[in-house]
Amino acid sequence: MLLQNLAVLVLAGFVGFLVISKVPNTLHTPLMSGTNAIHGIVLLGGLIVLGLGAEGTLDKILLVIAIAFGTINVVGGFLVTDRMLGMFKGRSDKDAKR
Amino acid sequence: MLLQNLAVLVLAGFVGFLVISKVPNTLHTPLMSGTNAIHGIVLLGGLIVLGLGAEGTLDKILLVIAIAFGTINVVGGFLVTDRMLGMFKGRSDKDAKR
Amino acid sequence: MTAVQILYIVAFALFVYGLMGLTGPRTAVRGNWIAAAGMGVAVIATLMIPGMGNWWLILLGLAIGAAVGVPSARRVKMTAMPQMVALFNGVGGGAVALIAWVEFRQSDGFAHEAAYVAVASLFAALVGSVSFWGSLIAFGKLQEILPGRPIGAGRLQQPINLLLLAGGLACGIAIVAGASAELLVIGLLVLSAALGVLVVLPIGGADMPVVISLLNALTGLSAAAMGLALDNTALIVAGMIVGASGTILTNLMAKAMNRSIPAIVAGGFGGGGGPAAEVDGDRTVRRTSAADAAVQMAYANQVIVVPGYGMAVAQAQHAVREMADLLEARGVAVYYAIHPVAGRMPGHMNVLLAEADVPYDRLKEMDEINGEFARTDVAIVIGANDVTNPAARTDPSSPIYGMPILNVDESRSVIVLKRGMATGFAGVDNALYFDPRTAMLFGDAKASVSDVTEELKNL
Amino acid sequence: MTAVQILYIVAFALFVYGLMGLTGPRTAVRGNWIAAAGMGVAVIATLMIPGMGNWWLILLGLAIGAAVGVPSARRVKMTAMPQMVALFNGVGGGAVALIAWVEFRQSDGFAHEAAYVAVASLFAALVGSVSFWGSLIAFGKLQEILPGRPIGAGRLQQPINLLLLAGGLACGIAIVAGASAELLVIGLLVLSAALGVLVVLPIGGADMPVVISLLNALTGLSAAAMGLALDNTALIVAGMIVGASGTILTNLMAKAMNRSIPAIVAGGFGGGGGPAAEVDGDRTVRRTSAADAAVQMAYANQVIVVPGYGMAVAQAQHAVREMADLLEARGVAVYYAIHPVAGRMPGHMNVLLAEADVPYDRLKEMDEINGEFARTDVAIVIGANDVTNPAARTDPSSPIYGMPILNVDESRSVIVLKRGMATGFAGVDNALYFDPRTAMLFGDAKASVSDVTEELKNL
Ligand SMILES: NC(=O)c1ccc[n+]([C@@H]2O[C@H](COP(=O)([O-])OP(=O)(O)OC[C@H]3O[C@@H](n4cnc5c(N)ncnc54)[C@H](OP(=O)(O)O)[C@@H]3O)[C@@H](O)[C@H]2O)c1
Ligand SMILES: NC(=O)c1ccc[n+]([C@@H]2O[C@H](COP(=O)([O-])OP(=O)(O)OC[C@H]3O[C@@H](n4cnc5c(N)ncnc54)[C@H](OP(=O)(O)O)[C@@H]3O)[C@@H](O)[C@H]2O)c1
Repeated sequence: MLLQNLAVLVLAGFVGFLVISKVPNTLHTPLMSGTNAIHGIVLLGGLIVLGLGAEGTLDKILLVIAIAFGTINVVGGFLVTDRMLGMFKGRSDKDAKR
Repeated sequence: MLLQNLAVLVLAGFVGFLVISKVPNTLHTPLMSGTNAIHGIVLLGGLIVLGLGAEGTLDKILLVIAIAFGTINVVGGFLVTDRMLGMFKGRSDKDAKR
Repeated sequence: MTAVQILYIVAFALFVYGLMGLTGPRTAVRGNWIAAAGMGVAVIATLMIPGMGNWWLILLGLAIGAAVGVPSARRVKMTAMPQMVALFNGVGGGAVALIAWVEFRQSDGFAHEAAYVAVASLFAALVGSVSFWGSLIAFGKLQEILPGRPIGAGRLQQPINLLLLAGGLACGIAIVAGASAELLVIGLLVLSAALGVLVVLPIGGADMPVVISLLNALTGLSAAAMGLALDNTALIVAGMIVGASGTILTNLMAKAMNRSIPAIVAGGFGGGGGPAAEVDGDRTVRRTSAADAAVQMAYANQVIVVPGYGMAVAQAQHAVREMADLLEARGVAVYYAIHPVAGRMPGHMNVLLAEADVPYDRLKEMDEINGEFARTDVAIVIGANDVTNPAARTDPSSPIYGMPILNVDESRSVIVLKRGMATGFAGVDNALYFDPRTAMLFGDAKASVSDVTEELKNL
Repeated sequence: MTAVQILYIVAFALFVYGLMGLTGPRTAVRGNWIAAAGMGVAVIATLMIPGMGNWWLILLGLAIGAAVGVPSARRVKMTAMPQMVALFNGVGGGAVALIAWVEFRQSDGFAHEAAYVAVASLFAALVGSVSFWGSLIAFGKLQEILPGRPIGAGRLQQPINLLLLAGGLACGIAIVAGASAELLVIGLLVLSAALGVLVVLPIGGADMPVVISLLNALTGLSAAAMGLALDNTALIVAGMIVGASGTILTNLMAKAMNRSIPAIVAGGFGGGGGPAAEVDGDRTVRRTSAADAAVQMAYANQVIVVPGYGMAVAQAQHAVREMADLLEARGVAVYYAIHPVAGRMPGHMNVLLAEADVPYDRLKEMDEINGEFARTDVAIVIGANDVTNPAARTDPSSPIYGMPILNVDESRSVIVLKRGMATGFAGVDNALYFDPRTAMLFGDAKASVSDVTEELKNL
């Protein structure tokens, strides 16, 4: 299990590396923001630990906060990225030629 | 197990896709040859099935052939690729600027 | 679990596909939504895991998150985006740290778990906590709640940081070795929080984008570690993709401004302009007026606008656009020279000028426009400094030596708009200002540009 | 097993890292060896699996493979590389098919295995067998053991192929459903062998590089399937990487010559030149002699050499180099215009000219040189046809319409070296030859170039 997961980890690292290596300067900031939204996936961790039966009030409070945090990260991240990219809309055709 | 392997499969597919998508025309043929060498990895399949105790003469013969085939693929593939690339040696600096 | 796993694979395939879209201007908007769809799939898949419960609490958490996240993302001003990204990144790291803490509590200090679960969880807790607190400080600095200048303990800084890190690691090792006192995990969280704060505090406001990118990568790595601990493929893949791509991105950003990541994290450099001193000791600068500048440009054939951090500070982009429109109406060709690290985040100038509806074909990247300066009558530098500093080409002892710059000094005349003689981000003098072909128009960029615009209207 | 798994991860990391190197000219040689090192690691890791035996047989297989592979890779001529790659690819596919067959025998028709093991193995067997036999046919055609022209059953071709595929699939489904007669797996192998042969036979020799690339991708996929069946990470990753990258590569190659993969696999097109007819019905061409051509070039300022498939066939690259040397000694600027799909494989011209030690900075890619033709006195076309055909720009009904071409027709005069008036790969006439500025020098390219060279020496 762990070893399979390590294989997945290494491959995902290569994917992350390869996907970024040809991005134009202009898109650095939206890209940072987009990847930022993606790590909001930690939300799943909160869902799993809480959903599969965490006990104790403190633990539950902490997990609700964690889920809220993760959700802020996800929702806010994607929305902000979209707003940034919206700035480039309509202008993108020229740029795409490069 | 299978599902983990599927995750690995999908990620490897992305890696393959991403790694190739920015290659100059000139290198298409060496690249084809290089990836060709890599799938010689089927050799491992032969090693495993034979090594972990295949029985019967026919099966053993088939596996020895398979191993030989895989080895040809690997060894020949890497050597031919190296020869092709050797043709570009010393000239590569100019090219790298592009 | 099979359906969940398959949906996870679908989810991360969407992430990767979306990210691939994000790297091209034409597909970026769609790419972002594809990645968001992937996130939706991942959440739904998780909620489908057999045995899920605590539904009301889950809903509560999701609702709070949405209620906070959506409006803040909607309302934030374009120029405040960097600190917003920092904040979103921070809460992600905070979530990881909290989950790791709860995991510790639920499993009696990882007593019945494999060692790797403990190691991965504690790594996630440490990095998540650093990321949370570091991001908060970065936010505070960019939002000007905290002073932007470096705040540090000088030579003691590094030893203190190392001590904090060692303390955090020691707590972690004790837990992995079998200790299960909750104080240890709290100690780990607190020490790494202090580390996060102390690492980011001494970093100048100007280096913040790089630091945010670094913290972003760290949060990704902590998410991946959490994924290993929970044996959750979606977390592993998504976290690691962000970790890897964030690392590369940080590097690209640092490289574009000729800085190294260790140097930035070591801090102390890049505190923004020193005190303003209108005239330099021995050399003198030539001053000009808005009226003169207007005449000079109105009768030029070609004008290149060189925007920089000062234009962002002054929010002068709309005024600049208006000025350019007037010039073009008079038949002057106007281009914008965009240096990759002008401003304080990559693409900063593009975003601002796009906001002001500057036609895209007027924006020229450095390589494209550098040959043009020699053919240009007037280069008007609006709040840019380092990106025009010829020392980058000529003075090997300069801290910016080797950074590619805009060849503003090749144009026939240069007008520089800034408030005084203060240095820019790198804290070095700019010989351009003492060039006989250069004239300075002192004052806030927005005010100066508006003045020039008025004069143009009256011509 | 832990060590094996970790070594596998190291191995595929080396593959990816090596491939990343292979995509850049400066790092390609090293990248290839890094990938080879990864293969070494993978093999060693496999031999470390606990319980391995049959050592002598394993050694025997490895030894035979090395004894065959090394010398054939060392001795093959540069121009025979495509068929060599086809052969190496084929044996890879053959190995997969054989292993799958043995697996079937060892497990009594997958009686005690999960369904996915049977499915994956049979997929591997089918695809591997197609790839083996298809590659053999491709080899035979390129090596001219088989005729290069398309051999097919005309309109019956598609139904027959579909029938073979359906038969193979039926055998596979029967096995998965529980049947365990060995005849079924042999049937599957034989039917897919026939499929491989019949699919490749009708494809013209000229489309072969694309087909080889396609078969390469298929072998990769079959290796990945075998990896799933054997639960072997190294096989899954390496196979899938090749499968995916091979698919992209095939697409890039097909696109570069304005063809679609389905159209190529459907076959029948691209059989190479039609029968030679020295003069076209109503239009006439102007002929020239080696002596005239020599004079024309010797007194030119700039000459562009446009090499094509004919230069490869005639093996004229060394002669061309010699001619260019003489011209340069007389002060003529000589460049080579490299069309991306000139010849019969991507980079074909680069490889040949590099073999003849043409300086790299004389080779210009299409985009770089196309603007130069208008400034060029003589363009000498050596065995190229389609890549110079203006119909690609002007005639929407032409099969090559839309393909980017070299603007040879813009130069002040054109000399075309070919044997007759036969068409090129695409089988279409070339209006260039009827252009009043064009002169034809008929004959084998090598002989013609040598003649010109002799004349140059005598000038
Ligand atoms: N883009 C990125 O990703 C990024 C990230 C971090 C750091 N950096 C660094 O930031 C620098 C960017 O160069 P730059 O040329 O854009 O900026 P800069 O070198 O920092 O110079 C900005 C100039 O604008 C002037 N200014 C400030 N406020 C102003 C106002 N309201 N009106 C008019 N002028 C004003 C300042 O001078 P006065 O005070 O005299 O007015 C200052 O000299 C580079 O050194 C780069 O390495 C870039
Ligand atoms: N590069 C690739 O990856 C690739 C792969 C597959 C297909 N293709 C296709 O191949 C074509 C390549 O274009 P191309 O212009 O290089 O070649 P071409 O259009 O096929 O023309 C080659 C010409 O060379 C002449 N020739 C043949 N043998 C000769 C010899 N010994 N001496 C002198 N001339 C000889 C032939 O005319 P005569 O018979 O009259 O002498 C023929 O017209 C394109 O259509 C492309 O799409 C390319």
